[in-house]
Amino acid sequence: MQADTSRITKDLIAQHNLTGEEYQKIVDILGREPNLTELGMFSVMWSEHCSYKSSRVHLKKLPTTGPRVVQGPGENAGAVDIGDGLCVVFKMESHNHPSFIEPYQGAATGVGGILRDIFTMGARPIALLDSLRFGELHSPKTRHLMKGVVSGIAGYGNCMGVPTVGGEIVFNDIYALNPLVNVFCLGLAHKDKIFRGTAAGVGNPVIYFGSTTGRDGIHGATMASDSFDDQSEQKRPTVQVGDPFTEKLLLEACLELMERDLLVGIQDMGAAGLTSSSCEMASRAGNGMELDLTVVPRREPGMTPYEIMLSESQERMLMVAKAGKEEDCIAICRKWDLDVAVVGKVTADGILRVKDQGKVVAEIPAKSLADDGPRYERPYQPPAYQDMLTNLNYDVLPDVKDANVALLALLESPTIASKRWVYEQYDHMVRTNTTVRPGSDAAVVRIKGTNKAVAMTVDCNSRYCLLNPYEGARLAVAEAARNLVCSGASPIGLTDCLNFGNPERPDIMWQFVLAIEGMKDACEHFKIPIVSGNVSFYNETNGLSIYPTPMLGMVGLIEEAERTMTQWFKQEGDDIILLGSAREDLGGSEYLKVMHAREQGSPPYLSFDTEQALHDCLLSLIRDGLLQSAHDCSDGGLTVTLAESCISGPGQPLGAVVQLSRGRLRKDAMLFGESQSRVVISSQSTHRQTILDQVRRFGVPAEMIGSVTGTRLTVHLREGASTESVIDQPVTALYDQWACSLERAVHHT
Amino acid sequence: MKAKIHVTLKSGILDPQGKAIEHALDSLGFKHVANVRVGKYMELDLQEADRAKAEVAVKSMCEKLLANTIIEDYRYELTA
Amino acid sequence: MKAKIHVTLKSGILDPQGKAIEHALDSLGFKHVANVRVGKYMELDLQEADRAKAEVAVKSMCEKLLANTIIEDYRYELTA
Amino acid sequence: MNVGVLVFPGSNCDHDCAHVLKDVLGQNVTMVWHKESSLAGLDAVILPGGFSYGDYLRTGAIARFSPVMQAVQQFAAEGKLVLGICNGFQILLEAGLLPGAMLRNKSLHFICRETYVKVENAATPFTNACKPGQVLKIPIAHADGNYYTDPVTLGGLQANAQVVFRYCTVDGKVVPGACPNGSLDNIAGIRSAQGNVLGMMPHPERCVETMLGNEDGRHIFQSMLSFLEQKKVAEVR
Ligand SMILES: Nc1ncnc2c1ncn2[C@@H]1O[C@H](COP(=O)(O)OP(=O)(O)O)[C@@H](O)[C@H]1O
Ligand SMILES: [Mg+2]
Repeated sequence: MQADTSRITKDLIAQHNLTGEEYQKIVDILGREPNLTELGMFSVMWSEHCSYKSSRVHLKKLPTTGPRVVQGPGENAGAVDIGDGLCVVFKMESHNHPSFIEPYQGAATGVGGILRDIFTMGARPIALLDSLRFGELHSPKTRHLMKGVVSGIAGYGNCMGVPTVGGEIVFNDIYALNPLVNVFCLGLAHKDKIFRGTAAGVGNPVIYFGSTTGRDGIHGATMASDSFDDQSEQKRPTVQVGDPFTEKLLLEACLELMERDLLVGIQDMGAAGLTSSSCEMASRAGNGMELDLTVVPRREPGMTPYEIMLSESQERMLMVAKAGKEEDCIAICRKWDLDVAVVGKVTADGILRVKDQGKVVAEIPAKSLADDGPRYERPYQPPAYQDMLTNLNYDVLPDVKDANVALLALLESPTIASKRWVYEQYDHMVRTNTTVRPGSDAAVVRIKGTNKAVAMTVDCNSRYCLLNPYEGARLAVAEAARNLVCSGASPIGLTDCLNFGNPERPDIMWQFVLAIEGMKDACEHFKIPIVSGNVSFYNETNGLSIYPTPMLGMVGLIEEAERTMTQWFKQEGDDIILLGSAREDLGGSEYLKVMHAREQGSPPYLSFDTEQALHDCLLSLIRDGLLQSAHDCSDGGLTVTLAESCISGPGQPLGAVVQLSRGRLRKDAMLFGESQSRVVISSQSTHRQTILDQVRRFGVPAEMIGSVTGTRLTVHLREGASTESVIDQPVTALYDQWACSLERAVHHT
Repeated sequence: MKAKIHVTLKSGILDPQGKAIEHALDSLGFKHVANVRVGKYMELDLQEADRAKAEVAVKSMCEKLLANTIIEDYRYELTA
Repeated sequence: MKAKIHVTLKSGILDPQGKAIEHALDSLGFKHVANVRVGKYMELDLQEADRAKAEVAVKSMCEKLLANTIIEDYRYELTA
Repeated sequence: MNVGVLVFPGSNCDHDCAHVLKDVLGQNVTMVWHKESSLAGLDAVILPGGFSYGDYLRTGAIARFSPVMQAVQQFAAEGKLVLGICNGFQILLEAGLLPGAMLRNKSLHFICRETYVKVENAATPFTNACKPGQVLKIPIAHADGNYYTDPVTLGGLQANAQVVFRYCTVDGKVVPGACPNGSLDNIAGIRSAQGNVLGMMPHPERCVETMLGNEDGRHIFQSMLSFLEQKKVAEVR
């Protein structure tokens, strides 16, 4: 062991975000004091980001199995069988903190990281989706962040030739100083050719390839496990710069390596770089590993072992080759102009042993680093203000006077307005699979060589989660599934990205625990396994937490790609039918926020059985070819859904005349409330009876509410014997408001 | 007054573009080239006769917009 | 020897990036700015002691690769 | 038709082009790695879209020096068909096989959307299946598609009917508002003086199948096929 030069002081331990007990545990494991390099390695591996120390005990509750699951959580990404010998491999990752510090590079490297997670599994990435949260666009800082993030995602994804086919964006000032950047990626692989991050086979060579190692991103993992304060901008040297060109070469090289019989295991160097990839691969195989840092390709002179082990330089990979195949591996890497070096070998003793210039500079049991990190059952308790949030006296809120005004205001709200300004910057067509482009409930890509298609959506209403984390998480699962079903797909798997505040605060932990419970119940009910995921804690700035945001990425399968459905009306004269029924669900609605500046109340009611019946019914209607369009009611309620059905298609907007009966509901609840389990469908009138009969068999409430006609959206509200026209707008006016307002807000014009 | 501004990547920050150009120059037969770094060069006219004021303005432009000081350094010259 | 190379759009060619920066500066309150032009600045090391030879090399790099002379001008300096 | 699809480091529409030609149109496709030096046996080559060399320095600037580009020069000189799409067009410009250069889009953004282009010359190997003035709907996806050339060259292009596509409205009006990127004269695609080299920014390979909702791109490939067919017939005679 190299003589220890720097003494490990209390300050050093604190700087590494380790507690006194955690440090003692390290000493116990090693049977001695660690040196600085070892301290650094423990610190990154035992960070919240890498060790899931606050979340692990709760994540275990989630359902992760099912007949289609090929790979559940624990690997770089999850995998789900789609038949024909194929599986889809998918995962979602956050890059929130780096994107706040440097929006372009932060978002770009976020895309780079999730892509590597997918292609290390042997899957070619075929789709990306992005889920974003920013403050309101009146702030110049927010506009700067948003422009940077969007062009960062575009810059990386476009260059890689992976289409960004969908996403979602919500604006709320709670995210002003802590934006969220979550990126979902899906790849396609042969079911029997999935690669895993394992260092099996004692004596096998360990090969480093990709980009060179520099000083960038040192301590990225610990940064992602830290809250922000006004000093954060000082943490800048940790910013990493992405090189999508090198990543594209890395992708092609990996897939070529995997096509040949050369590899035992492979893993990308993500957070905690060489440290995490080496110890995790060794630990999974129950082996050890010896690394020689002297031969690690590097960008800068004078790098210390500490820096090399902790660097988070992008576009790097570690593979364990079959003995004797190293030359073949090296040749393929060279063909793709990548740096490559044999940096070590697999050993039997379970120790990760790191050498530099012939001296051992770190010696740690791989399993202790990778898996024996601390685990906390952090205390949790609802915040004192929770009741204030949910108790909303509707009597003090006057009912809507002019619903036209409210509708236009909602369509203008950037959260609801068209996201075209964003997705036109993304190449969403490359690879020629995108059969439903951004702009419908879910994105759909066909699977070449089969009749199938895969639908994807990312969803989370974080306001619902704030008001009731359990219900909010259930609602997120239901909405995601409903978006898939509206596209004609059966949900087959889920990934999550759980963005929360500081887990050391009992109120935040309470949000987290309840959200997990909600996801668990919903996933069990709908039989949708969670196959991968990510937790991002410490999303707070100056003590203010973001809303709990358990972002979901859900994947569905369409067996016959021709039976794909989109959300917009298709043809003059078609019937408009509403499936599902309304309740007094104004709590947490976008309407309350936009028109009454309130984010209060109880989130909408959800019955699993009603929702499930709706899904079964809708899928059967779509598979029978009876529908022209299907669009679920979400943000903005029924009226916004109708408007979007009129204006969101690729052609000219279509008009509609609709009658609704108000029942005993408030007018605003009827028009803009966000009652769940509702879908607006349109169909040719020749199918009317067939549809209504089928719907009845599924026990789903249905009402024929109008027809597609003319150039205006007109909504009549019937109350007893009288009828009132509440909405009457030319669809072109609705379109202009909806289509252009995001761009106007971004450019502040 | 005219300002000439150079914005370059901080040393230690990855310059993928510079790397690609170096590679290309090498394969074009320029074998003795190393450390290619790429930055931005900007020129602008400033309607401001007072040198000190112009200097304050340009510095502030660089800090606020022209350079991303997280990853870039800048320098400028003023000429009449 | 070190080469410092400036590549700029030919005058008369619209520079949308320059325009955008001008606009952004204006909305940041820098009202007296005009004619913003954006170009590239490159630095490279050349293992060549002979100044004349170095000059020939750099000129040739610019002509062949570093500038597109349809739309761009270039100039360079050599320093020891 | 024996068609080669060139693969540069960073090409990313190479698979798409190969898919259309092979799986949809049933042609023989060879993927040609950029380090190869021969294009023997091919009737046509396609330089596909993507980000060759990451678009670093300038789009297409580095790729034009790939070894295969010498063979492409030769191939073009022999009158064989060369089609550059998007990044492929940019490479052809940098290589001097077509005149002009690309500037950043006026909006400075990458833009991915449907565009309409008017077939200004239907008597080319790439457009003979179109009617003169026909409007095609073909998507674009680029950040640097703002075509520029000097006035003299532009005059020459116009005089020789080398402008093959111009961005237009859905009903065929060539007006500034229909131009997505600021291109001079709404130019979306040009051919060489000899006529056998075409560069275009829109991506015809993205719209050849009903499943994708648009088949207008088929005209381009169909034209190449029938041109080669006729040539073969002529040679036999
Ligand atoms: N950040 C984004 N990137 C790409 N597409 C987006 C983004 N945000 C929204 N979209 C697209 O805009 C459409 C509307 O989004 P959204 O209102 O969130 O749909 P829903 O309410 O059905 O989930 C969807 O097709 C979505 O994919
Ligand atoms: Mg929806």
